[in-house]
Amino acid sequence: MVDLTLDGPRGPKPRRAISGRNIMIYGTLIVVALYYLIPLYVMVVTSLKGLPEIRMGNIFAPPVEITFEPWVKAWSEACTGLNCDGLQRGFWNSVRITVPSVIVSILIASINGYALANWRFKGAELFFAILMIGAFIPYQVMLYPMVILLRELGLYGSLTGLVLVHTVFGMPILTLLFRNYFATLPDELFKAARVDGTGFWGIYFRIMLPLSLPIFVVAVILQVTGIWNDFLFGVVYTRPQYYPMTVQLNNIVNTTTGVKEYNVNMAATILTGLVPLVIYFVSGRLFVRGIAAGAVKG
Amino acid sequence: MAQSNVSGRPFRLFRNLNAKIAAIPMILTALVIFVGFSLWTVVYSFTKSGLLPRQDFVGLMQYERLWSNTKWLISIQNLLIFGICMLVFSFVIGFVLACLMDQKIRFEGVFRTILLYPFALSFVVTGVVWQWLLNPDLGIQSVMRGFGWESFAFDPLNNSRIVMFGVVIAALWQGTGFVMVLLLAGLRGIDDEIWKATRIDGIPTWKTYLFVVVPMLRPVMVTTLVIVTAGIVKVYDLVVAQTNGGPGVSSEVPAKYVYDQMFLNQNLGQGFAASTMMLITVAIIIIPWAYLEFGGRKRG
Amino acid sequence: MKRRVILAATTAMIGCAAYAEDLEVTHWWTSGSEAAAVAEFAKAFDATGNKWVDGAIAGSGGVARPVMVSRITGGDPMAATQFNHGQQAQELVEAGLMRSLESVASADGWRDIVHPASILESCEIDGEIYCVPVNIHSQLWLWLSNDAFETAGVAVPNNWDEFVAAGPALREAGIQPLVIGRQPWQASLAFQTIVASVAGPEAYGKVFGDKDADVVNGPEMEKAFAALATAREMTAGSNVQEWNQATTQVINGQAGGQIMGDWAQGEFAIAEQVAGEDYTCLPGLGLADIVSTGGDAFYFPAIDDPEVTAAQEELARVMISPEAQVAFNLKKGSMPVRGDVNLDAANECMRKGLDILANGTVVAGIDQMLSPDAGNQLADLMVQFFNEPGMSVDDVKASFIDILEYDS
Amino acid sequence: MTEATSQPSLAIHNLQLSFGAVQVLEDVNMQIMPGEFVVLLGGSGSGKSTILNCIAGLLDISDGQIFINGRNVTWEEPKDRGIGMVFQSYALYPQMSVRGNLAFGLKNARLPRQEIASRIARAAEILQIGDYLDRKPAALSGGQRQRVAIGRALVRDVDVFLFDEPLSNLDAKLRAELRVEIKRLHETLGNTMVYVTHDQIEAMTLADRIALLRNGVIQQFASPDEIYRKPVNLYVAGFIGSPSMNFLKGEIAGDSFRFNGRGVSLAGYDGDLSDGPAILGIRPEHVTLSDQPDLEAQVELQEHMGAESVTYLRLDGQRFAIRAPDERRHVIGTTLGLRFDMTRASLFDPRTELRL
Repeated sequence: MVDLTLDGPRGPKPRRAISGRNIMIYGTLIVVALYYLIPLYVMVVTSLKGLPEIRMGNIFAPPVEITFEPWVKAWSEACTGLNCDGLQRGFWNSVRITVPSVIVSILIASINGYALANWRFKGAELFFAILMIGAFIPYQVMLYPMVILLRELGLYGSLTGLVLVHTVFGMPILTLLFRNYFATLPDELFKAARVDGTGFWGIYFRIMLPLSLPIFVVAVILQVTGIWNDFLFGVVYTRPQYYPMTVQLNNIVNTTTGVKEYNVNMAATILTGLVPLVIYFVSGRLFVRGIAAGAVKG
Repeated sequence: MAQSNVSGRPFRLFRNLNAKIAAIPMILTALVIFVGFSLWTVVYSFTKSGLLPRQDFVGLMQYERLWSNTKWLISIQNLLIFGICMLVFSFVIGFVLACLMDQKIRFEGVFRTILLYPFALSFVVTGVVWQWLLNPDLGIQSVMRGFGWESFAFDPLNNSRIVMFGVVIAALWQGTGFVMVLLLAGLRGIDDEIWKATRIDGIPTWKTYLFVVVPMLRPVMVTTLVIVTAGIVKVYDLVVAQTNGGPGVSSEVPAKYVYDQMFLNQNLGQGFAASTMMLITVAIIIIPWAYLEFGGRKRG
Repeated sequence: MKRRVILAATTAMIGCAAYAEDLEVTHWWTSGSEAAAVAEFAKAFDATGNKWVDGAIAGSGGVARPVMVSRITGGDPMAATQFNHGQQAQELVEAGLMRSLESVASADGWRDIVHPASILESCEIDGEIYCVPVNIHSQLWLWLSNDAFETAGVAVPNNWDEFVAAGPALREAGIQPLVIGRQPWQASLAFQTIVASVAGPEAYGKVFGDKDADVVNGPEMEKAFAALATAREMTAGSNVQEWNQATTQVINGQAGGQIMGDWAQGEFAIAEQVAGEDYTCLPGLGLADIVSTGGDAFYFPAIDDPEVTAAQEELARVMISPEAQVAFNLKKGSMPVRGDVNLDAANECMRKGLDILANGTVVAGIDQMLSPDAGNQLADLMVQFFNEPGMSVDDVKASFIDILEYDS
Repeated sequence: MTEATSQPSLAIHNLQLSFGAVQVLEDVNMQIMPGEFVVLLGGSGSGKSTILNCIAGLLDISDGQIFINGRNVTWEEPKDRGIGMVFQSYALYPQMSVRGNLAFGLKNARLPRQEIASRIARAAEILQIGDYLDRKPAALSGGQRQRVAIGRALVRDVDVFLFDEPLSNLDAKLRAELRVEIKRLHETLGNTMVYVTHDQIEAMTLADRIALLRNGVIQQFASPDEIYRKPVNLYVAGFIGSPSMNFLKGEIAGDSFRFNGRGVSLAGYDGDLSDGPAILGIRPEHVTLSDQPDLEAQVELQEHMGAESVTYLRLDGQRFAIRAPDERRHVIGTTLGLRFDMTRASLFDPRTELRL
């Protein structure tokens, strides 16, 4: 028997808050975070400055005299041709376009994903492969034939037509995400439901949907962002009474009355991006969870 | 044995009928929009359509013009530069950031939100902001010079040789956060026991990430690759907002070439020919891959 | 139908409130002076009891045109739309998507009113009028900042050669000698201006109209290409994108001059600058008394609704009426399409243009001579030239001949 | 083969299943009588779960017919087949309470409310899950979840129960407990049960008959006792039993088995034998130590399990196991004399691998 001496390390291992590792990790993250924040900072700061100050100072300097006039102007006074009522005119149109488009596109894509993951019928994979290829086709290529299709369907210029366009072009990526997500749900659950006498729609609405909150959050974020930010479809496939906010943004940013009103441009830019930004900030945690479920298992 | 009550084999089409009915929108989209429109585009690429599609066939004339057009050649070159840079940098940076975020750090939510918020903005906004930040008279260059670094020169948007890198910077700003989140989600999905095993084996963390974790991330990498590559091929708004193809034609990209030909030059035939080339390229790359990735899978 | 036209014609001048219609009019005039000019049309049209519904979409070609073409071919057309006349709208007309204005034009005698006649001819397809020309843009001008030259200590130049000579002095004073926005069409415009002025109107016509390669290789064009290279040197160091940003630099005295169409004048007017005092304008670069007859026109898509049709005719009449012509063109900085209007309010520069229009050489605009396709190829070529100091004049010449050959 | 008087509860005729070019099931035939407990036993990839899914209608078969209670259900929907099913991962609907899980199928079938309540009450009583009817599955332990899953099959009040490796996700102790409970349940209810497992103990203890599968083909379909005593081929013989059967390669000469120059008398073997090469199979528990040995071998390793011990020996360079119901310890390296109980041995043709 050897008598063990009780010196040497004991108790919890000492932890240093400032270790080389931590400095490296947080240092890198902070530098990167700054890089990401600078544009937002510049946008906000600029939107609060008056025009003379912008011309004088540098873009990173905080405003000497804070003014909200550019925001007011962007929201309610900036002109597009003869209409000088700013972005507010397009805001409700954007809502009217985004809400139905997001709902319809997600509904259809989730049903696609469900049918693909759980009801693999003959040929389903072929259509899915075509959709995947479709994800790579630039919208510009499809612009013209789409006009013809909508004309033949009698939907050209209507809100329904625009919803259809968003549904079609959002379908590939969304279907991919939903298909992957539903494939991660245990197959036995689906089988159990079938034995319990639930049909295609019953399983979808009563078993799958209640389990799919995370992926729906992801889909909503992606679609709200995409559709809210869309300019091309909104302007090409509808009439002026439905023009979304981005059309006014384009008009404000691309129109120059002598001097570019950078502050108004920036305020308009932030205002336009506000809805998707808020959705991101509110649901960021769910977003990561949903992504984890929808993209990780292929 | 009651062989008599053999029920007839149901008509193949009606098996899982509801699933097929539910898939009709997808089938129509795949066939009418993606296949149909593509074929339509290919057919009209052999015509001399101007402002409106016309069945005025001219053989390969549009293709001959296309491949002798410097703007198109520059577009392709730019897409290659942009694509390679985007793939390499967004994956490398996104992965490094995801690894850092995976170190059980404090304020993870804050960092994640900061890295992800640009993804909520449209390309138009990104283009405008970065055009501004990279403007030599207003942005980074003038500020650095203002601090006394007189020789500082960073002016990609006015230098035709490096303009694509200016575009890449903006695109990375917008897109890397999303790649990071996708990969982070993948990292979170990796079994803890793998980490325990490598700790006991004494494998350094970075090696674990590179040789153990990366291969395990294959599925999420595939999804990310699809999303990033699709974005690369389609890049248009960003370039229009940031450089509008300039200076000169040095930052033209294929999608913009297509659009410009169709609507600016009122030469649909030429636009369709360029579209067809893009379609063919995409198909050549994607079809074998899609077949391997999505086609061969069986129920076990 | 015929009866209704006559009825409409007789009531037009009184201002007919019987057909109160909302007409959607799309255009890409969104800059300050442009919007102000459009407002004049809207005001005049609203005064007839109808209503002008404004469908402005910023960004001339790239954004607005696909929207317009899509709306028209998609079967949901606007009531009227701006379009560059010339070859651009021809296909829409041939496809039967645009309505003829012949009945109005012949009833009101547009062929007698519109001056110069060529401006109306470009609206004519198979003997019928399809568009209303609303203004004449003389595109071939050099705008100079008097302030800038004063700062540099040299006299305000009277022509291109003096301007070139003053270049080094401007540089020394920290002033950008010449600004040309980086968009392709601006580079192309500079080239056209140089060809028409330096090589002369005759060569200009042969080059763009007849696509004569021999002339391109000839001595006149030699001079023009040399001037083009000089212009590139003088623009070196400038990164301005939009034309009106460039104009702003001239207004502020940051730049010596800009080659731009007469719409630049609208910007000077908004900045409350006075021609001759604050700025100087040189049509044809001060070398030749020429104006080109490009311009804007409105087309009217075919709509199967008699009330809309009547209102469209009403709008066409308003646009070409003397009152609206004067009001519109004063704001826009362009010249009216009819010679019989009183333009006392015109400033020095516009007067110069009007004089040339009356007495000097009128050359055709490039839109009337080249297809949009060739026109844009030319623009791409020129913007490339201006941005790449390494690109030689010979390269440009060779590519230019290719474009002309393709188009002929 | 079928007695005309009693109709099989479940009959499978010429079942075939292939995915593309891959043949998963090959001509599977099976008749299961009412009240019978049949276990489908096999390694992974043997096709046992696949057959169960085909019976349930969760997989579309390529060819063949399936009858349940004399009714051809080959193309019926799962819900119309009169089956209940229990899954390995329990497959409880996570968003519903236990009661909701039990009621879900019945509600789909539009049963009256009182009927549903009484069936749930009965199932809860049988399975002793009454205390947590209102909890969500996430709040239950593994064993409780599996009881609920069984309950879900139970309330359907069907004739045929299908179990797909129901105990695989549980720990050893729980597994043994629930095994007994399933046995008890079967005795109480008297239903037909088809049970898939890879665990031979479960198979031997539960089954009236075992169908042993390999590569989509039924190797043997017989009572556990027969499978244990008279395996039809080498594979079955090797699969059942732990440690597995010892095999000795040799030849039959007259009434003895010749092996490396030594002979073992075949007296007592049940079967017709002729001279030629053969493989002798003998289970470890059918070898005894003897002073008048058939063969001798050296001790290599011993495992003691309390009630019994397994001794691993080396016999002419080959490992040979014996099991004894005692705690006798042997020094490693000693030579032991072995005697075979030939009435319980098996002989196989080395070429066809079939029992002789």
